[in-house]
Amino acid sequence: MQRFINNPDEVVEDTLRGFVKAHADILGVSPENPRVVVAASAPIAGKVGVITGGGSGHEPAFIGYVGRNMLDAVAVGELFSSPTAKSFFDAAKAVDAGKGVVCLYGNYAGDNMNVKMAIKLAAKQGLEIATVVANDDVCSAPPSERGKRRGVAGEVFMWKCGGARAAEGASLEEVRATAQKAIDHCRSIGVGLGPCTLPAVGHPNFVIEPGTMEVGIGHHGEPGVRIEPLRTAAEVGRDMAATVLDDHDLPAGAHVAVLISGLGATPLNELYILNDAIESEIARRGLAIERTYIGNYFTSLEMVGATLTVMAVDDELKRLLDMDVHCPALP
Amino acid sequence: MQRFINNPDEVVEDTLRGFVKAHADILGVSPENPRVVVAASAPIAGKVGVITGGGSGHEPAFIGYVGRNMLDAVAVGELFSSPTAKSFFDAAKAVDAGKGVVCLYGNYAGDNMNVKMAIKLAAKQGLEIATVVANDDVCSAPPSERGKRRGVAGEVFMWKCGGARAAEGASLEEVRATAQKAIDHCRSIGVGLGPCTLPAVGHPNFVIEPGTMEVGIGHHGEPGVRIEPLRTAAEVGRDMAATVLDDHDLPAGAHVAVLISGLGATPLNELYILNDAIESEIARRGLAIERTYIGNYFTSLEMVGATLTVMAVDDELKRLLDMDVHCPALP
Amino acid sequence: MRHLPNGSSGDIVLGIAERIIENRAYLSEIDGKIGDGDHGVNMAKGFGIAAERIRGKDMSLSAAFDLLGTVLMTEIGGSMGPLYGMMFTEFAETIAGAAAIDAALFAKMLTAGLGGIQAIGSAKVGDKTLLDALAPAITAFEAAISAGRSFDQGLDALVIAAEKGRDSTKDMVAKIGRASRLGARSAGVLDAGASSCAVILRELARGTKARLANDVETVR
Amino acid sequence: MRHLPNGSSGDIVLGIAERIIENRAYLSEIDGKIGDGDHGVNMAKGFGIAAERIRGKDMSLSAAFDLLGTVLMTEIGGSMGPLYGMMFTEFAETIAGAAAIDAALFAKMLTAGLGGIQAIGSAKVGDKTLLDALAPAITAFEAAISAGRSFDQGLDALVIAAEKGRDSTKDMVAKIGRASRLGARSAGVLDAGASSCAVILRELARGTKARLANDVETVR
Ligand SMILES: Nc1ncnc2c1ncn2[C@@H]1O[C@H](COP(=O)(O)OP(=O)(O)O)[C@@H](O)[C@H]1O
Ligand SMILES: Nc1ncnc2c1ncn2[C@@H]1O[C@H](COP(=O)(O)OP(=O)(O)O)[C@@H](O)[C@H]1O
Ligand SMILES: [Mg+2]
Ligand SMILES: [Mg+2]
Ligand SMILES: [Mg+2]
Ligand SMILES: [Mg+2]
Repeated sequence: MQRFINNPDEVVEDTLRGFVKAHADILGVSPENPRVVVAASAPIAGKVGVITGGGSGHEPAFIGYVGRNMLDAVAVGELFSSPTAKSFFDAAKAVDAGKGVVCLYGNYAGDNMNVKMAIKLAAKQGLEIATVVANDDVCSAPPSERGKRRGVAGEVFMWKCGGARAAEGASLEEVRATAQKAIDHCRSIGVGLGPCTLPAVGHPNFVIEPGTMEVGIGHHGEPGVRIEPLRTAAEVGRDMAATVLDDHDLPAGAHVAVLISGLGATPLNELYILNDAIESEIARRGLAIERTYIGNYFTSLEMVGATLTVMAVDDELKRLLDMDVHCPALP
Repeated sequence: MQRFINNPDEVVEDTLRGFVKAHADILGVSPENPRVVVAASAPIAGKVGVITGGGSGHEPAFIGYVGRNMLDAVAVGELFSSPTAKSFFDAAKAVDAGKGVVCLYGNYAGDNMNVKMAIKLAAKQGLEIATVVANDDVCSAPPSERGKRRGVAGEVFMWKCGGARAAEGASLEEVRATAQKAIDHCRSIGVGLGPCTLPAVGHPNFVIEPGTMEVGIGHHGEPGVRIEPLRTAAEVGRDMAATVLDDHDLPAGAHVAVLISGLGATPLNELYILNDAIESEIARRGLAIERTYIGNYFTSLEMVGATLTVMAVDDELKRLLDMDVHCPALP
Repeated sequence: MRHLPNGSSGDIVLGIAERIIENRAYLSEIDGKIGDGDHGVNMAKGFGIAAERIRGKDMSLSAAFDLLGTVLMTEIGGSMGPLYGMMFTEFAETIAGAAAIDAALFAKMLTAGLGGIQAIGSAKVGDKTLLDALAPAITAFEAAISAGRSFDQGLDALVIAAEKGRDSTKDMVAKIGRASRLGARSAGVLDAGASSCAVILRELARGTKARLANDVETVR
Repeated sequence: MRHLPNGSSGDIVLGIAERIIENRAYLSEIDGKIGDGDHGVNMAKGFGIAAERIRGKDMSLSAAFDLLGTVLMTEIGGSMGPLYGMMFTEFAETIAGAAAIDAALFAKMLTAGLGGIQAIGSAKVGDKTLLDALAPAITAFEAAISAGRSFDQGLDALVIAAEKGRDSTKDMVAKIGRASRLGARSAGVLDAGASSCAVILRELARGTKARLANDVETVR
């Protein structure tokens, strides 16, 4: 493992310490729970609290999206493992200003269970937590079983739109509905070229043979729909866009936002090379690209690969995407 | 090579195409020279033009720093190879608004030669190009030969401060002097854990044995001051900070800005782990950290490793760092 | 009729924690074959924290179950935190008001725990999870009691069925959780959660039997 | 006295480009041993583009040198673009006004080219660069002419010295450029730039000799 780490069992603690030092102007760790990151500004009077949470190892997700007009707090889990119900609850409690809290998270077994229990804990204290569960990963289940799909980088759009809507002063139900709309309008796909290693385990947690790629791979190496020979970026990008758009089925003329994220060890220039083909395919289908985000937005330790997310945007989502934010992970 | 590329000889063209598609609101390719990226806003009446240029493969450097209040144009070279004199000249010409142009670039043989010739070409047309040559890499030559040192990620601070000073309406000499001050106040160091491969060559262009690291490595794999066993992030971070600060020799109480950049394949959480140790060492020496930038700011294809840059900031540099920018690579 | 006194029986949970900690490496090893190899570590961490807080406190069984369940839910995370967390807090809630736990209440307690797990996870019997040890164990206990056997005999039936259930997971193909990634390759190994569940139930039965007393009314 | 007519001698540059393109693989192979293996590719790309634009144009030598130098400087980049670009544009500027180039002007031209390279690069003779072929070649040419030898004989001396200079780079340790990274390990191989320079000078001499004419005054 050619990596910058200390004790493999303390990767999350060490990451959080360095993260909070770097961004102390924007956020901090909750004094009550070292696994909750809270915006310096939270709670904001008259604003619905917006939180998320998930396993670590996806930096800048989830912690990097805490900040003004974005997330108010994040519950932090171990590497690739859900945070506790208590952390979700503490995150909600820390940002509640009496208007309720919405938890915008991804569809994973552990997260589902822990959020469910956090809701129970919160209800006992009269705190309402509404939820939206992201399931934008098209390869993780057929369209007929959309509820089974995993949440991936589309969560960034869900947070951005939900966070902005809350900043506008919307009600809990309005924020929930907007975040739900955002993720309903997202479709994503991942392609893996190389695995990642949990430091405490010390060897890759799955295999991708050199010369091959895994299409539809998940953020923890969940198997994709197929393994095929590694092709040119032009072909890979076109196929990623085609898969996502086939599932999306948008009318020509629809406006979309595009997010291409590296998985941790893929350099930016390769994401641009992919984007060339992706945007060509999107344009070929008569769609108009409103805005493109390219970089490491939602990663998987040092996995080699990339994800594509396409979100169909209406006037509301456009307005919310355009709102200024001040968080570590967004420009 | 588990990478997203097409023809290995066309990596730069493909990257530029995808890059410009993604950021068409901010910048475009010069209609006169496909190897020049120009801000949509340039030239700006009454403003000194600010340009740079260098080899490709360091994305988001150099192209990602084109935008409002930053760079007006960038000359783009082949992978790890200087742009032509003509591209430097065309970049200058494209952004000149009659107040002259400053070229803020790094100390490499090819770049020095090509900029020198661009100045000659420009002078023939009555266009004045002032220059600042970055040499912030402490391990590339002893302090007594600072002029021989390479320019590395400190260039980001040089561009930020120079670009902001120009945006304030300063004269050519004022912009040059401020950019010179910024880079004079920067010290950087790189640590490499894994090599990179030029796609056209097809095998790594240098070797780092597993279990070792190369301290003081350059952005193209130029050899460092020593190869040593890979240690904990806490030790590596502390040593990076110590090396840079020993060279810097700042009085206690001085204010600094910190930039930690991954080299392409190092995940963000590891940079945060490094930052924990780096900020501790900086604080231990009684320095105050004004602002920390962490991410992939100046990379080397898919090299594994990181660079640290510490810039001492006075009131002017603080003001310039704080100025809003709108470019792909900066938050 | 025989009953388990609630007060002062918290030490049963200490015994369960000891068994889990003893089996730390074994449970991780099983999980490593088709999972990510952390089951023993996860379990030992949570049960260990709870044991520290129970030891020397003279707790009721319901209080100890509640403490253990709460530690799992609030400090462990992942999947096991909520799953076993729900089971033990449901155990606690069911017996909370009772001074004595007879076989009927014991069965009710087990069933509530099973319900808690199923309410939060969505696994079914046959999916190769801890349910494959827990569900048949409860069925066997209830069957013994309704067939007129004693509490003691019911507990013996419980342990036998739990271990048989655990063993039945060996040939199953995982339908849920991390191991389900492997499809048919997940067959041939025991399920880690079913193994820890059998450990828990055996020690719960042993501790219960050691404390069973005759009802005052019955004796009189 | 013998001279090289400037007008219509642009084809000499075509010949140089042909030789460079022929040696594309060879030059890259040499560069690959201690550099990054692209010297032949870089050179062939630049000289090829220039040849395309010269072919069939009936150019003067000065115009052709200027065109080649400009292509190198404006379309090649890296280090070779400016270095050879400076050399050829300096050649062009020196002979631009002259209808005929005699040995003295030829020497002046070569020296201006050398000066152009040194003005822009900072290498010295002995650093294991193309200067180690170029500098001794110029010295030999000037020595031959001042010793009263003919233009033709001067050109022969030029070629011999250039190739001797090229061979001398074999045992040198690189002091500049990419190969200097290797320190002592850079010895034992020819320098790529010195090799291409020797190729250029041999073809320049051959083309010049083939076009040498007697001065009108001298003939009369
Ligand atoms: N939905 C579920 N319901 C019941 N048990 C489950 C469920 N999901 C997983 N399990 C159990 O969890 C065990 C694995 O636990 P553990 O290794 O601690 O967690 P993880 O899979 O997150 O690493 C499996 O062996 C299985 O018995
Ligand atoms: N400063 C310099 N002055 C003269 N020649 C140089 C200088 N730097 C490099 N060279 C020459 O350049 C040659 C390498 O050229 P090439 O491979 O095309 O460029 P690069 O080194 O950028 O890959 C070397 O063999 C050497 O002769
Ligand atoms: Mg696990
Ligand atoms: Mg496990
Ligand atoms: Mg070379
Ligand atoms: Mg080269």
